[in-house]
Amino acid sequence: MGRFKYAAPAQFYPLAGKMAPWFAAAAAILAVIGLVIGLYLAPIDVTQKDSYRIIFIHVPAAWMSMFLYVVMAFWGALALAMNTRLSAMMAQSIAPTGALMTALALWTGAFWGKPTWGTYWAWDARMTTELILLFLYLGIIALRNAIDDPRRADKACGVLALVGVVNVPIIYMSVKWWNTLHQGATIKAGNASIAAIMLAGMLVMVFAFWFYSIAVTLVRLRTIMLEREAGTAWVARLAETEKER
Amino acid sequence: MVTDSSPAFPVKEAMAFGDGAFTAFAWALRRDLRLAMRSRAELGVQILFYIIVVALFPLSMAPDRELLLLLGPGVLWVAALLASLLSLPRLFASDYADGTLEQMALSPLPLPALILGKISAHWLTTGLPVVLLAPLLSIQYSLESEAVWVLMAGLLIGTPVLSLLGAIGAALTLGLRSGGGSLLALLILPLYIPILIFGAMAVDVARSGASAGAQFSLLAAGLLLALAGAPFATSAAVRISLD
Amino acid sequence: MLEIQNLAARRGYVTLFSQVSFKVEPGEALVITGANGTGKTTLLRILAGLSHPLSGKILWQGKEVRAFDPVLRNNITFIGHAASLKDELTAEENLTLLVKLAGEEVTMDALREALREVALGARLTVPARVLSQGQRRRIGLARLKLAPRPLWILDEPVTALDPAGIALLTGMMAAHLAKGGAVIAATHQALDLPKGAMRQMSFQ
Amino acid sequence: MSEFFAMGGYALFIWMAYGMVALLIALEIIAVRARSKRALHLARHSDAGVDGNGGGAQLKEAE
Repeated sequence: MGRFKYAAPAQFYPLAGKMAPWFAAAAAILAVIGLVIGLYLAPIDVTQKDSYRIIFIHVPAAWMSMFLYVVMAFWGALALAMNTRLSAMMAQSIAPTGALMTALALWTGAFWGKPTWGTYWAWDARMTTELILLFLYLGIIALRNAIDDPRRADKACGVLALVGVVNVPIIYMSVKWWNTLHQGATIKAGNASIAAIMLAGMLVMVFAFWFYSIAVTLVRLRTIMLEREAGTAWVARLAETEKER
Repeated sequence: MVTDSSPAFPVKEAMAFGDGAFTAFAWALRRDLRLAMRSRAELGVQILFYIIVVALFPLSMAPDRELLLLLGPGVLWVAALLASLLSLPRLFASDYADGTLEQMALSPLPLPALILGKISAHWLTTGLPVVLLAPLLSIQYSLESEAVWVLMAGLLIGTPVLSLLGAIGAALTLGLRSGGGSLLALLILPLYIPILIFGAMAVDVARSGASAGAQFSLLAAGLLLALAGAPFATSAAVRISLD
Repeated sequence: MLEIQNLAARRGYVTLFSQVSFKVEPGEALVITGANGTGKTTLLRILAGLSHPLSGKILWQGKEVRAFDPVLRNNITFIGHAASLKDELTAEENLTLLVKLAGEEVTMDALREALREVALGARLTVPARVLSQGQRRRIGLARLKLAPRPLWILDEPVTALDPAGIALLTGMMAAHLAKGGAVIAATHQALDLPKGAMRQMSFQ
Repeated sequence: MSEFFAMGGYALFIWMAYGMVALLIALEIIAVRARSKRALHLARHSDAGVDGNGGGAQLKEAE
């Protein structure tokens, strides 16, 4: 078990380096296709006309914000249970992108809400949970920066992410219950029947966002490895080879 | 050389999971209550904080009855959250500083039980006063009497959850220099939101004549979940902070 | 009793020590010296099960153990730099708490007797904050007496003790070793323990 | 082309949304690349510890 702990970062560094460009390229291609479909090909919606086109970035960002939080909690749990540094670094590299996706979901949701509901913020159950999720992300990033020793930071953020992942569904339920009690069912923004082309556009964009997240997380992971393992031999060797290129 | 098994020391096999638990709980509860009594002034300050925060809100708006009635439960609940949050560093900070927390983590007694004892002492000294003061402070918001009972019941079930969840945050942020207080608030307040929602909602529902049974059962479920999980999460966090 | 194999530890980004291996048998005292910052305290905290090593194994009676293992918590008394006392409580209350925390039941008489033996007889009911550093350390010695454990791990046990205190400590250690106990201590002052029983190691 | 940008009168909302997504993603890419360059530079000139798992002091028997 001891060997595995050391080898993992050194072995995974070049592997991540190879994978990242492929994911980035795939994300770029899919994004272009998605934008063409979303902004150009897809017909206007019967009730919302063109304003619904924001769905092509709002939904992918919202899904990614939730998905990345669960993935981060998973890697954090693995780091806690197995005491492996690689999974802890993986969790650390996901947090900023997850927070970014949450912020994008909120921003795009607001600009979609204005033409549809007449206000930028409507305390809708999903949007409120998204806001609380942003606080959870920022809490983990703040805790990470507040702790100097990287190993303690890994474990502390692992525990916090696990506590958070248990609470996200509870928060969503409570906000939904609270929302329906006080406001009655708000009109569902996306309940217009989704035409096939629109669904295709959205799915393409979801994959684009997903591949983008993987690419940027892998690059950040390599950076974190360099920062953490600055003293080790494999990093010193690598620094030499990097210089020639 | 002396033989390997040293007769002079009673061979203590590792304690079975449960049996040390009650002694640990009682040890921590009695100890923390005695410590709290020794620094009574500090307790007084925190309760005064709760009273002042509750009194501030009416001053921020026109004191008409209808508005205050609507606002009362929410204000009392938010003030309870802040009072609990304010007193959380006290839970571990001094034990961490003087080395007693280290001895607790190294004790054969189970750490989660010790922590549950400390959390209970924290609730008795901060949560319970909030519950007992609620009727007095509700007068400022002219809440009807049965609404006050529902508010108190909600606080009685909800405030222990605040202490339990808060303990996790307090343990995670042990010994951190940068803004320990505000970091703790950022970490823990999102987790308090369901308790705030159901607690305040219970009073609204009760005032509109319906029964707040659903809200109470959810608060109770939250309490059970927190009781089952928080002591273990906190002891893991304490061990991480001591590393 | 306790064996260490190829232990390495890291503080933040710097590796403090590595390839540390040794054994401690009943009746033996291992004294660890070394300049400040070489990792003595970190090593002792790992041995006591308070912290995880970067790599390496710790064996208790031949069985591998991890940090906070119940076996370690039942058989080791660890006294760190801090005297682990509450300032608001009296010497008597503090000692009662520490002994109960160690899972021992002790009568008040035995407790007062132990306090007298460490020359704290007159200081029973005064808050610990009033006691001097040396007196606070002596409460730790009384605890060693009242909660016997096979292995003592002491970090700079001699600090703040006056000559009488040091004599008391070394006397207790000698008795402990004679009974088949073991001691691991990090210190700078020389401890006059029976030559045969003491081994010294230092960080270079 | 201009009616494409008009987006049926919702130009403000659509381009504010899409614009922010493009902006933040661009910023994140720039930030990650900058951090990566700095980390690489740091690695090349770092003297933190000799070898990650072999460095540090040794414990020697001193008679």
